[in-house]
Amino acid sequence: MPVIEYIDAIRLAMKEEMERDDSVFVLGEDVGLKGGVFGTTKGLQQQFGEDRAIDTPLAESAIAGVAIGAAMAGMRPIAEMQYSDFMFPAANQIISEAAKIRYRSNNDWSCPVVIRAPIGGGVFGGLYHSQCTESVFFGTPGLKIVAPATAYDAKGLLISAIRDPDPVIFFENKKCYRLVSDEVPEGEYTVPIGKANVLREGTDITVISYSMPLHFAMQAAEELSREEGIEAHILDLRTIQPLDREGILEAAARTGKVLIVHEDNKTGGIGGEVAAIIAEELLYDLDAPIRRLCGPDVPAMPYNPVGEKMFMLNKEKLKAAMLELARY
Amino acid sequence: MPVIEYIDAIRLAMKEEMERDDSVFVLGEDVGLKGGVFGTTKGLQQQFGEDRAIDTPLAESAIAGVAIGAAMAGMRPIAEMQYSDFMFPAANQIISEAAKIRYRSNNDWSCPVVIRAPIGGGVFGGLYHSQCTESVFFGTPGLKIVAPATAYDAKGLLISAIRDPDPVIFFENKKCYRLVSDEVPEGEYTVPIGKANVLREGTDITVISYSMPLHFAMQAAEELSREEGIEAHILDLRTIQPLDREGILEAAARTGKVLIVHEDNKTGGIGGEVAAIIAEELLYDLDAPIRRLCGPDVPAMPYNPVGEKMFMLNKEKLKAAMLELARY
Amino acid sequence: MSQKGSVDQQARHAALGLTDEQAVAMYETMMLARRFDERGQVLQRSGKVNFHISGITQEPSQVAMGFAMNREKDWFLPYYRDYGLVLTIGMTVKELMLALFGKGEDPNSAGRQMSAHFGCRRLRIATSSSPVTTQVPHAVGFALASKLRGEDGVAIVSFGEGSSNQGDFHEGCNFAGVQKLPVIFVCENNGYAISVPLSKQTAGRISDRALGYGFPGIRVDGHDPFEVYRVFREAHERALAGEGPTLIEIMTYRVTPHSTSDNDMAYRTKEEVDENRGKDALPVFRAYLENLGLWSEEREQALQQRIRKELDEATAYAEQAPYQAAEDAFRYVYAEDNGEVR
Amino acid sequence: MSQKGSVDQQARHAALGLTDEQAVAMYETMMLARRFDERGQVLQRSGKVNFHISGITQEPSQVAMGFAMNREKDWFLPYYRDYGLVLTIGMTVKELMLALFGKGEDPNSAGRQMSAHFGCRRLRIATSSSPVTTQVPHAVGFALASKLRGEDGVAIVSFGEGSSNQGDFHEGCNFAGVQKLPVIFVCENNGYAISVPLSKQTAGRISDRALGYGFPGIRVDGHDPFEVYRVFREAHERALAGEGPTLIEIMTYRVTPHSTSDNDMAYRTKEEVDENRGKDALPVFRAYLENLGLWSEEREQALQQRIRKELDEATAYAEQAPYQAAEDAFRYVYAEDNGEVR
Ligand SMILES: Cc1ncc(C[n+]2csc(CCOP(=O)(O)OP(=O)(O)O)c2C)c(N)n1
Ligand SMILES: Cc1ncc(C[n+]2csc(CCOP(=O)(O)OP(=O)(O)O)c2C)c(N)n1
Ligand SMILES: [Mg+2]
Ligand SMILES: [Mg+2]
Repeated sequence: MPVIEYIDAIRLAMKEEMERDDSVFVLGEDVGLKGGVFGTTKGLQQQFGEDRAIDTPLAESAIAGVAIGAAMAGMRPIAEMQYSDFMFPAANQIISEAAKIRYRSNNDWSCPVVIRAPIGGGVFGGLYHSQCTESVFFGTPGLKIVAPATAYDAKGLLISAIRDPDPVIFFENKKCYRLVSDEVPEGEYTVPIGKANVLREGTDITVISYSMPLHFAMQAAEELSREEGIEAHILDLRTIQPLDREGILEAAARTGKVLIVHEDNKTGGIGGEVAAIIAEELLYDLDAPIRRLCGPDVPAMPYNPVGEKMFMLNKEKLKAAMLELARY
Repeated sequence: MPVIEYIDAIRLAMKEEMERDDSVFVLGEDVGLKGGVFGTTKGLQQQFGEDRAIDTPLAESAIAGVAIGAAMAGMRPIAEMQYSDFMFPAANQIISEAAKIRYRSNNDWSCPVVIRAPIGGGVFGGLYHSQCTESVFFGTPGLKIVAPATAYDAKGLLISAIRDPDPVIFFENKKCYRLVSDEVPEGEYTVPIGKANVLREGTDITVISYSMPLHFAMQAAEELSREEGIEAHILDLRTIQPLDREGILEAAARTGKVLIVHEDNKTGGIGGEVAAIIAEELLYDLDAPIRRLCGPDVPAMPYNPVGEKMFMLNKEKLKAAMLELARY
Repeated sequence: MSQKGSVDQQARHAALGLTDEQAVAMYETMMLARRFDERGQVLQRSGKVNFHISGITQEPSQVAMGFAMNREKDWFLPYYRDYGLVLTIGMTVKELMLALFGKGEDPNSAGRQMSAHFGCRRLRIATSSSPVTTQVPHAVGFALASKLRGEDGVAIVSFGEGSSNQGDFHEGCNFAGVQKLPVIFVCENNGYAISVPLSKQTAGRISDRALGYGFPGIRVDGHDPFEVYRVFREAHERALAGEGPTLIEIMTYRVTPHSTSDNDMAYRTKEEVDENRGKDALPVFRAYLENLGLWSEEREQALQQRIRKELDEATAYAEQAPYQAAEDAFRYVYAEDNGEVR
Repeated sequence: MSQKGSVDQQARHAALGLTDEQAVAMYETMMLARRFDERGQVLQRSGKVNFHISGITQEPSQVAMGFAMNREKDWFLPYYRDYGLVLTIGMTVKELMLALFGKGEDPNSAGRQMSAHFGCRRLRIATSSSPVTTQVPHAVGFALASKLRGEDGVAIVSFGEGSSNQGDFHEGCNFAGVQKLPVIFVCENNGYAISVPLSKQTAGRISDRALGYGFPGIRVDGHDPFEVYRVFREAHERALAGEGPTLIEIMTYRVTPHSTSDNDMAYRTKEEVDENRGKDALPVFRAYLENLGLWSEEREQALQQRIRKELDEATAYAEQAPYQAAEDAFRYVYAEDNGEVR
């Protein structure tokens, strides 16, 4: 199987779905001629024309809102938000509209839109090009939210998202774009939305995470195994909403010691819900308090390297937290 | 001490602060001549003129954004969102701007704005006049969020919010407006932001909540005491952000059995974070799994009475959950 | 609509390509909308329903715009006062009544939403919400879908003048202008947004805004339904010809309080309301038909009887109809047959 | 700016009420902005800084608008290309350089934000963010504060033509129109929003949008700084006279890639860029001063030397200056002396 970059996996998913289904199209700022500011949509306008890779005006509420209208009309739009930091102007369209269309119409209408938005820092993007905005949209029933960590999942989940009959927010991690490469089958396959995935089997501690930090967790786990004989069990949530409750409980029960990790700031993040689910269902199986390792509760990541490092997770921070939990 | 309605407590806080400080003014849809769709700002335009009780165009992003600009210029604006359901168009101004102004300018600028928004259902308002939207804004560092349950707290917290040097979202419960009355001192006093309040002392179970559902909890607690001899300890968070960690841990430790209650839907709600804090700090003091009783995970509350009842909390639902926990 | 000689008047609807039957049908629909609306108010006052929001005196233009559209091919995104429009394009009084009572059989939302939140796939009416103006970009999306699929459907979307000050108006109009999409933006300017008068909503003219998006903006007198029909026909033709969007501002007046929850005497005078009620286009339309011999007192009485019967039956039906069951209120958060690959 | 006879030309700046010294100072500031900007590009290419965003060829109008404002009383909400404006109203090259390097002493954000995110209370420059157009309602809020306090400060806010398609542009302009607030909305129309050309941003003219808000909209040639100065003076006078807002669209062209992260050859041609670079107003401005005997080759050389020295010193200083300490990065989420009652 060819090894490809995470960003190419995303691009290929769009390209192949656009080839398969005429109703799939992409729209967003700079997604056409330029192929996106990261290059994610490169070549799509050349292959499919201006109508199916639409350079829109600089207006996120319209990007989302027009995509929602087109989705109601039976199309399968993929709306790109240039950075997840810039999707708040579209919050009303996403939360009040996309999420509620099926419910409020009692299943008469649906809104099969995909909203792609890059999350994550470590790219010297400062306060407004680094944010993880998933917690703002998390907890809005009617939305599905995915956040892949690998190229394989990125392609498979994006294809699932495009085919999904409901709105899916696809949070791709910009730090993964070119840093993460793995084996990706040529052609079509899907990764199911709503299913977590065990990345590593272990018996000492359980790490639950999603997106980029999983790579730090995997590296730290290898080192801890080699150096300390500590075996971490690592669960990739992959889908943030709906959460895979069973997958979470199984992984937590496996070791009885849980560390939840995400780059989004701690308070109000996905980790709180994951911890609450475990505290609700598995209290007596725990051998340690449920820990969370997350971004600090500051408004966003500073631009300067010292501030960025303070905010970002990395292998060392993961390793220290995992070791501490293992020793608890 | 006079007993007044919750809505009057809110109105009086604004009126008295406007009398005290020329820089305080209110703006929003219908807040002027009409005095607000609920009557919350009644009389303010008559007393303070059109410039200090401003009927704005129908545009929430401008209401928030103009208020933010005026706050940066040194004013103390109170921006009213007609329903919290309609504050999403202002999400970008609130999350990207108000919350980050002090941090991004390294303390050079500040944004002392208050954003008032009515939450809650049970008023036959249907999907878009009943929502609890606090979880969308919760977890955004830089914002403070309060949600009073009593007239006393409503007045005292609103005065604190107006005087606070940072942006405060004031979630008032529209069901409380005229259903809740209690003793409120005449004239000025404050209730501190960030401090929870024990509404009822008890030894068997701990209920942690905020806003309207506390009244159901109090009623249920009285009945459980009378009928079953079960004594509930009830904590009113009052401030949702920053959460009063100490207050939460103390209340949880008091009984070792915790029920968290809110009307906002369960997944991704404040309750998840509260549970996570307890699971992080108090695991070994718990005698039962941490329970949550919340709105169901559907997009919003239906209009018809059957659907509304299905969604809404009430004394019976609280009582059943409290009893079950006590018997655990 | 001015009273001219009958020859001129004949010229009016005929000159617009409307048959006599269509002119009569327009009148009947306006009256149906009026009577439904009045019934809604009565039902609310008598405590049978919780809420009603009225479009009274806005119906003549709503019906005119409905007649200018193609019910088989176009997409409709009406706003909450558009009873005249939705009745024109096929929603029944019974359906509206089910929505008013919030009953399970209501095709708009099964009673999940407040009434007047229109939506019905069968009638090509997109589901609508309460936050105003969100439907404007949706309409642009429907028009874009038409264009991408090479279909000749036009999207029509309406909203109040207050709502035209939301960002979504601007973003939606501008997007449609760039893509030259087949969409008609309709501002029903009734002078108030709840209590806030036009002068506090904007210092400009809504119709003038089209200029900044590169397409025509037209202001039309809502008391002249034939003129309303004419500008909509033209806009529809422009849309089909690939010439892009049109913004139409219909000048009207809200004679009722904002909704049954509002007391309008807190912010305007009875004199102002009465004066505007006097401009009602409905009796003028009837007189126009009568002058032409297309209508008579007998036909009027028959119509009123028919409508009353329809309303009575619909009311009785809706009143006894069941609410959606509690367990069903949990359904349709997501598609129920949602497999992994479809 | 056309080359006319020297008498005419003298008439130009003098006729606008600008002294010779002011005209010369305008030129010097334009040149300072240009050289700073070029240095920013060099520093990025050489890997000394991560990022730079350029305003090259937009500076002449930025300086002109700065000269039309009152630095003591007005409020400034510039956007990221406005080096010319912020240098005119008092930001120093050293401060800009500290921001470019993201150092702790940077008054804009202590290196928390990317460079070109201007903000400085001392200079009455409001703090700005990256999401475009949010500053437009803020400016309206500053103007409202002026009005409420009876002060005679005017708010000026700039943004690109792409950004003018955001809802916040519409909502902010409309609010200011209703309240007749002292605010000047400035669209620096440089033809591109990253890769998206004007024709895909809007089918209308930005300046025409003012009509729909009830205030004047003016399009002005950005290659003619005196004309820019004139329209801003007029707008400023209107604002102070209580006549409300003005929208000014400055026609210019972005000769650099969007930022150092962009490769513009993916979406436009070198020919197009070169042609526009040829329209640069800076050498024309110099020739104007020389024709009048207000400038000379010697003064030019002295200026260039002074600027180079200032830039070198600022670069050296900023390069060695410390970053904000890691523990300080947690500060100022909220006010630190936040008591309960203040
Ligand atoms: C985003 C949003 N804000 C506020 C409201 C509350 N609201 C409902 S209707 C209305 C006034 C609408 O006025 P206009 O657009 O002129 O339409 P009209 O009701 O006059 O027909 C308001 C403020 C809402 N529904 N949505
Ligand atoms: C809300 C938002 N969406 C997207 C971006 C990314 N972005 C930064 S600058 C820019 C283009 C701005 O174009 P324009 O307004 O014309 O200003 P110019 O850069 O041309 O001066 C874009 C899309 C952003 N900063 N904010
Ligand atoms: Mg209106
Ligand atoms: Mg531009």
